Amino acid sequence: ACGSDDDASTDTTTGDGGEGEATEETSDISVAMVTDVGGIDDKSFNQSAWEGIKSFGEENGLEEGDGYDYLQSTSDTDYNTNLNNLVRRDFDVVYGIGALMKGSVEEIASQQTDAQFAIIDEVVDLPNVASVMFKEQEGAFLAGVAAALMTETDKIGFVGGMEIPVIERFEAGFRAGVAAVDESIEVDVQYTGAFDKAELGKTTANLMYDTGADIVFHAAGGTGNGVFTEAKERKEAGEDVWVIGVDADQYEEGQIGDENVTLTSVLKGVEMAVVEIAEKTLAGEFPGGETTTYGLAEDGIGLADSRGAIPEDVMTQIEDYKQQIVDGEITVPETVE
Amino acid sequence: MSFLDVLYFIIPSAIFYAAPLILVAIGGVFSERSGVVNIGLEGLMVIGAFTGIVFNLFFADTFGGATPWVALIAAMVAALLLSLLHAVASISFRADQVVSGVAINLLAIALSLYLVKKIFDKGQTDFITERFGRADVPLLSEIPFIGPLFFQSVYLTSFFAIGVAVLAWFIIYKTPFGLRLRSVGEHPMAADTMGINVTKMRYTAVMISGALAGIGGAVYAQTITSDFGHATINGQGFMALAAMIFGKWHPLGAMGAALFFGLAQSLSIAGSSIPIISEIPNVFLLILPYVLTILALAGFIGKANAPKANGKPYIKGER
Amino acid sequence: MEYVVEMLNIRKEFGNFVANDNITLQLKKGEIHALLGENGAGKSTLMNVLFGLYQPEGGEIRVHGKKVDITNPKVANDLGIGMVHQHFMLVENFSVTENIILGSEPTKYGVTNKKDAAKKVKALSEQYGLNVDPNEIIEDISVGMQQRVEILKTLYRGAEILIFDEPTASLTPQEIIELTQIMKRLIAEGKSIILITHKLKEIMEISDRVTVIRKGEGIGTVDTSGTNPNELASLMVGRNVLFTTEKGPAFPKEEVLDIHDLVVEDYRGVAKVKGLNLNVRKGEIVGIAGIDGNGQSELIEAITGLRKVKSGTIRINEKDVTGLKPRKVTETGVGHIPQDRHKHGLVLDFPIGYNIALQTYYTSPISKHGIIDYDKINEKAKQIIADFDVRTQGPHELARSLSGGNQQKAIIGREVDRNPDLLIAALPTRGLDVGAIEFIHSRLIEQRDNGKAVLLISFELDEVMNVSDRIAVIHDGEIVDIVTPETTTEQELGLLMAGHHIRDENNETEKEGEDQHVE
Amino acid sequence: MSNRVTNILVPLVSVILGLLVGAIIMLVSGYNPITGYTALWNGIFGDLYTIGETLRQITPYLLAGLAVAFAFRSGLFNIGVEGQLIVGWFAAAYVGVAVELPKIIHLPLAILAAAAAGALWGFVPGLLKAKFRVHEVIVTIMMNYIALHVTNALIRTVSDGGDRTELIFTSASLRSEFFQNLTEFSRLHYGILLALIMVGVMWLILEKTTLGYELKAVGFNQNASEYAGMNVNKNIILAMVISGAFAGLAGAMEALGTFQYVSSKGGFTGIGFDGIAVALLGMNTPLGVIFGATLFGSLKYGALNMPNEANIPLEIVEIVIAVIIFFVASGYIIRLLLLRAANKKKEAK
Ligand SMILES: Nc1ncnc2c1ncn2[C@@H]1O[C@H](COP(=O)(O)OP(=O)(O)OP(=O)(O)O)[C@@H](O)[C@H]1O
Ligand SMILES: Nc1ncnc2c1ncn2[C@@H]1O[C@H](COP(=O)(O)OP(=O)(O)OP(=O)(O)O)[C@@H](O)[C@H]1O
Ligand SMILES: [Mg+2]
Ligand SMILES: [Mg+2]
Repeated sequence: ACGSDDDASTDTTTGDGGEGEATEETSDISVAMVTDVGGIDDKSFNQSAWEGIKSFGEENGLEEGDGYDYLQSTSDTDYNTNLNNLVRRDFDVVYGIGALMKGSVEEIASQQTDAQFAIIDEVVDLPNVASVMFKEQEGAFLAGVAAALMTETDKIGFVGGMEIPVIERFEAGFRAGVAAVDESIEVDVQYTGAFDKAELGKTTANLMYDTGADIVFHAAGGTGNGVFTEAKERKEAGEDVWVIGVDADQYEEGQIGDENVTLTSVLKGVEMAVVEIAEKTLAGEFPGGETTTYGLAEDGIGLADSRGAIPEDVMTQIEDYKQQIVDGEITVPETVE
Repeated sequence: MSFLDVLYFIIPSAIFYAAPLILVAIGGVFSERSGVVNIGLEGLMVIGAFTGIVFNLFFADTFGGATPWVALIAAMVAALLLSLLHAVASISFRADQVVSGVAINLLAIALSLYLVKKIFDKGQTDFITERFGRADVPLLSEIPFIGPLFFQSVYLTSFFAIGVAVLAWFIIYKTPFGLRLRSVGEHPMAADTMGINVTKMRYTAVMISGALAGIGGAVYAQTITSDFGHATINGQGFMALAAMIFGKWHPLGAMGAALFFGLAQSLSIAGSSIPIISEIPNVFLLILPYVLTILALAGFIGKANAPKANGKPYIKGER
Repeated sequence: MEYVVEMLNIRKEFGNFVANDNITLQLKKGEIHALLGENGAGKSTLMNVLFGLYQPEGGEIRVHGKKVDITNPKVANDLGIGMVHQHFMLVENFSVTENIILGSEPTKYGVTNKKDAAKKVKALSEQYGLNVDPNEIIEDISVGMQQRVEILKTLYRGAEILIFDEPTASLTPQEIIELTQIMKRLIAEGKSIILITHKLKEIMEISDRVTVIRKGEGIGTVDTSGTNPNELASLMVGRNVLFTTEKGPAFPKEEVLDIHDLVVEDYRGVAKVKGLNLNVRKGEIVGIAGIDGNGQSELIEAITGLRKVKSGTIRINEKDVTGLKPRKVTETGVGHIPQDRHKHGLVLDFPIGYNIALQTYYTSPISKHGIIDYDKINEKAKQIIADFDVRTQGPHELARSLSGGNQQKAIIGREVDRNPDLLIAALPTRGLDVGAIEFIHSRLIEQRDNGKAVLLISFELDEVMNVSDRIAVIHDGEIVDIVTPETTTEQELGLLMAGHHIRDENNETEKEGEDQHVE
Repeated sequence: MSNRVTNILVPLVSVILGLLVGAIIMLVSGYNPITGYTALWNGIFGDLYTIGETLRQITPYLLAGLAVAFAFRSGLFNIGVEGQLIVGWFAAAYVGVAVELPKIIHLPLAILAAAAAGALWGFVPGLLKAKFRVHEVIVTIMMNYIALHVTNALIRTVSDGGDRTELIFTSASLRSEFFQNLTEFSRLHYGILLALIMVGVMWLILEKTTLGYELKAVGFNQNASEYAGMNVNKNIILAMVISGAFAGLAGAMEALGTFQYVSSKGGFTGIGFDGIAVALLGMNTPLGVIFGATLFGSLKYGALNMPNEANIPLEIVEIVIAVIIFFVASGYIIRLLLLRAANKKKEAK
């Protein structure tokens, strides 16, 4: 791996020495990641990233700890330290998971020019950083199509966490998907201003279902927990309501007894992206300085198995849209105009 | 949305939002009425939420539909035990009560997350399967107007919270225990000369606050989040503290304040569905509940009178 | 003769300090037994031992001849011992009844039975002629009334032995007379009383025997009939003393304070000062005599800028100070010894030195350009502590831990040292022992002799008569008459204070001051 | 035993007891406390880098602690430090990105902006307390949420819908090449000096100025303060404003030192709330705040190394911190025990 014991003497200016050295031990590389405040079990991208790291590690017979590992951050001041700690432990690739880590990856990567980094959901323009972006809007588009085809009330809800670009990509794609099916379907969009206020998610979903929506797509992290709770309660009371999950397959969250309120989930292939970078590095082709964008075409974005909630004929229509996007016939907008 | 629709949405949502706050704020009323400041409410809620969820997960098979209720008892006991720590510090050890409360808050979240990691080997628990359900109250829900406002698809826990508020009012203002409790918070030395055991009263009060805060936390977690993680309880304890002060340390006042917070909160959510209001930038709706609270407070001229001996350790013979 | 209570060789220590050293006090059944001593002599401590608030380090207590161990006030209550404390033990926002039943509440199905309790209180109050309304809230009733509630508390619990710790310190003359009658009635009912007071006159009037303590040590017990005030005073301080205030004639000069048609409202918006006129000249002491609650507090607060003036004018040294902020008033040359030393007079958690600088901390030489020099504060404090005989370990001691008398001396030192043209002294000797009172009186007279004006507010006729050059009697917010001590009598003052002029003296039933708010 | 000695011993004993409790918990749950504490130690003092980072972590705690302590000394409980810090953070970052000026103007301007924003956020509860007697605890809690949402919206506006601002111009940065070279590229910045100066400022205000005298007097007894001619309302407002300014400066530390930008926040930073603990650990005195912030900052920062080096959940350190605070609060009992121990020793002699 890369020497970091002598990092005091490392030049701060960006050099591009990163790539060459990494290939020293091609047969055996180690990988580690820094989570954001969510932790490796946030049922979201931290979790999928960790699953990626783990599966790569296990596949290559690595030990947890030396071969692969993660560090959790308790606040955004911790990112730098955690990244640094992993670099010092000589991991060959250190992943920063989440857009919030951009600043820290940038900073550490420009100091530790011998180390290799990867960042998810943001672009860091440095030769020793591999950037991964997702076209969330494409997945959200399909979710919008599914919702529009499935709704019986012609009203659909979208609950966002904070008004930040990632979430707005979800909103934009979702709206576009719905509109592609039927312009007249109303999409009720609400931002709760937080990713951790389940009571707001619940009350917002309550209002949406009350005012006639029967499907709610959430891109709101922990706030989305409240959306699920509300839907489950309604399902129990006999209402036919649905939730579309986000980031990971949220089927489990929707389970009540034998029923389930999860229509489908928009999947973000963080796991796959993480593994791909690791494998490339293993092969001596660490994609430093590059930005890999995963969309429907790359299978980096998609819809989760609906487990029968979405009937076959609807699935075919969704597939159809998917194909059009992959073929470039439809370009999904990234922002709401 | 028509005005009536807005009302039918806002009122039940307010009650739903307020329920856990009411319980916790009343816990605070007991503690502070006895003269012990309790800003550890947040931490006590955390322990309650944690215990409630963990208990629920482990015993859902044993207790079935009754699990959430039994979990409340577990949460109550756990938070009560933690509140004892606050009691020992602030009553027996004459600690600064604010400091001790801060310690309780830090300890609760650290301890419960530590335990979650130990037990589940991850940062949050699984989802519970047995939750508090909503139901229509038979007969009452049929009443026009009143029915949909208060009795249709409601949580039993909301009635429970309101019941606790009324019961607390009764205990504090109608029973000898309440009289003694208040006397200890106003003038402990006077109470002492009347043969009242100040220490015992204060311990009891702090333990009641722990019990209620624990229940409040467990109600919150089992009706709203369905799991427990680092962000499950984040600030509700402080909102309860605010409700208690806003309500002038009176159980029904605290209930009113909590309902007011709920009202403001659901108003801000309903706002975006009301045509004209939805034109306003979202941030104004987001801050609406807090601004409303401040305005309401400034409008309620006349200061809130805290119990006189609140926050002061009782030392025999000191003047 | 049977002793109901015997405290034998009691010793009480606070840390290294011995507050009670080998004190013996024996109370006979049916007597009023006075306990006398200087401020800080250990009287309250001894009584708190008897009441179970403190545990003695030595000695024993017998009740009806039986040795007892009074571990807490509940035990004392059960033994029939009740205490009316120096600082009232009342919950201010509770009703009279609630205060009385606290700790032994009657219940009905677990609910406090306030109705029955109130009836019982009412009955008890009538039995002893206390005239207390069970439903009033404590903070709304006068100090005298509050004291009766304290007495009722002990009677309600069936006390046979009553301890009164300085009960008359904060009462008006009328209330003192009534209290004396109440005590006599209690004795007639077979109760026994221990009475702490600094007023030798009272001791001579109503006690049967006197126990004197000095600096924590028991000096002995004498029969009241066989002693006199001078002997008691000498026993108390341990040397021969004659407590009389030397005072020469006054030579009043130009006017310092001129109040014209002043109207002031209390916090509820009720007028308490109603068109008052008054002037005070250099070189004289004007005493304001009156029953508590007749507008004295509002008057002082209006003069000193602490309270808004509704109408009328206040001039000091010819300058209109109406509505000025307290600091502006102070700077025109006003000193103010406030009525409540704990509420207004001192920051109890500040060192006594800081407190002595409370009015001058921002002026040169203590402060320059907003920078404060604590060395200068301490210098000043040391000087005042020495000049005014404030007994304290030094300027760094917290004001809280000084005795009331010494706290008062510090306040007086602070105000007098600034040499104000007008010194307002409100109840300056409340709760102090005779020595301290004498000291304070002589300082007030000294101010006058230095050509300064002094406005003295007092509820005690003695004080007003001894110290003032002119006496303005206040009643219902107005000065009803101005008299001189040489030409008036206590009787006449009493009547004026009650609002009658000599002409309509038959009209005595008017009840004044009872529903007044006491600050 | 003299008072001064116990005053120093109490926190020391508390720290030891706290670590002891932590060790027991580690033992019970199957970790090796020695490994754990070694990791903690290395996380704090391991090398120059960690020392630099520890100091950096201490910096905002110093200021947040001062903010809480200052209000406390004036009889006010400022739970709003969090919100004041957030607006300060934003203000500093905004000034940092909005204009480019010579450093000598730019940096002070950004710092002042932070202080002013925090002061404004403190002014509101101060004014409401002074004018309407509204309890500052409720208002400051509400102001925290308002700060959070408002700054998020402002960040969106200034970053064209993004979730963070650009990096500030170096002319507004507190970063120090000297410190970075000294500490192997830690983020230690000149803010620590500013924070220490502010400790001195608070001490000066409280102990050397008439304003400080007034603030303390008002904190203890408003009636007596009014009697002494102080403007109680002015002092209440001023206390909150100064407290808010300290909190705003804590925000400046993050904006101009640690992060160089401000990003949308999903929740509170926690620094403001931790400031309460810091202040109380330090008995609300300026010097005490240094102790509190050092302890708090070191442990919090060092904790990160526990999962890294020893695979122990870092919550253990939070538990230790809570226990330490608990014991410091219970100083009375520790004093009593110390006194007894000392007496026994004397007797034995
Ligand atoms: N709680 C206490 N702790 C320490 N010392 C005390 C305490 N209470 C009283 N003392 C000491 O005991 C002495 C006697 O106090 P005490 O209150 O009995 O005086 P007193 O005779 O009642 O005075 P006064 O006439 O002013 O009421 C005081 O000088 C004081 O130093
Ligand atoms: N808790 C205490 N700690 C130390 N000393 C005390 C304490 N309580 C009382 N004292 C001491 O007791 C003495 C007398 O107290 P006491 O309250 O009886 O005074 P006082 O002159 O009657 O005061 P007041 O004017 O308040 O009635 C004082 O010298 C004071 O130092
Ligand atoms: Mg006394
Ligand atoms: Mg006295």
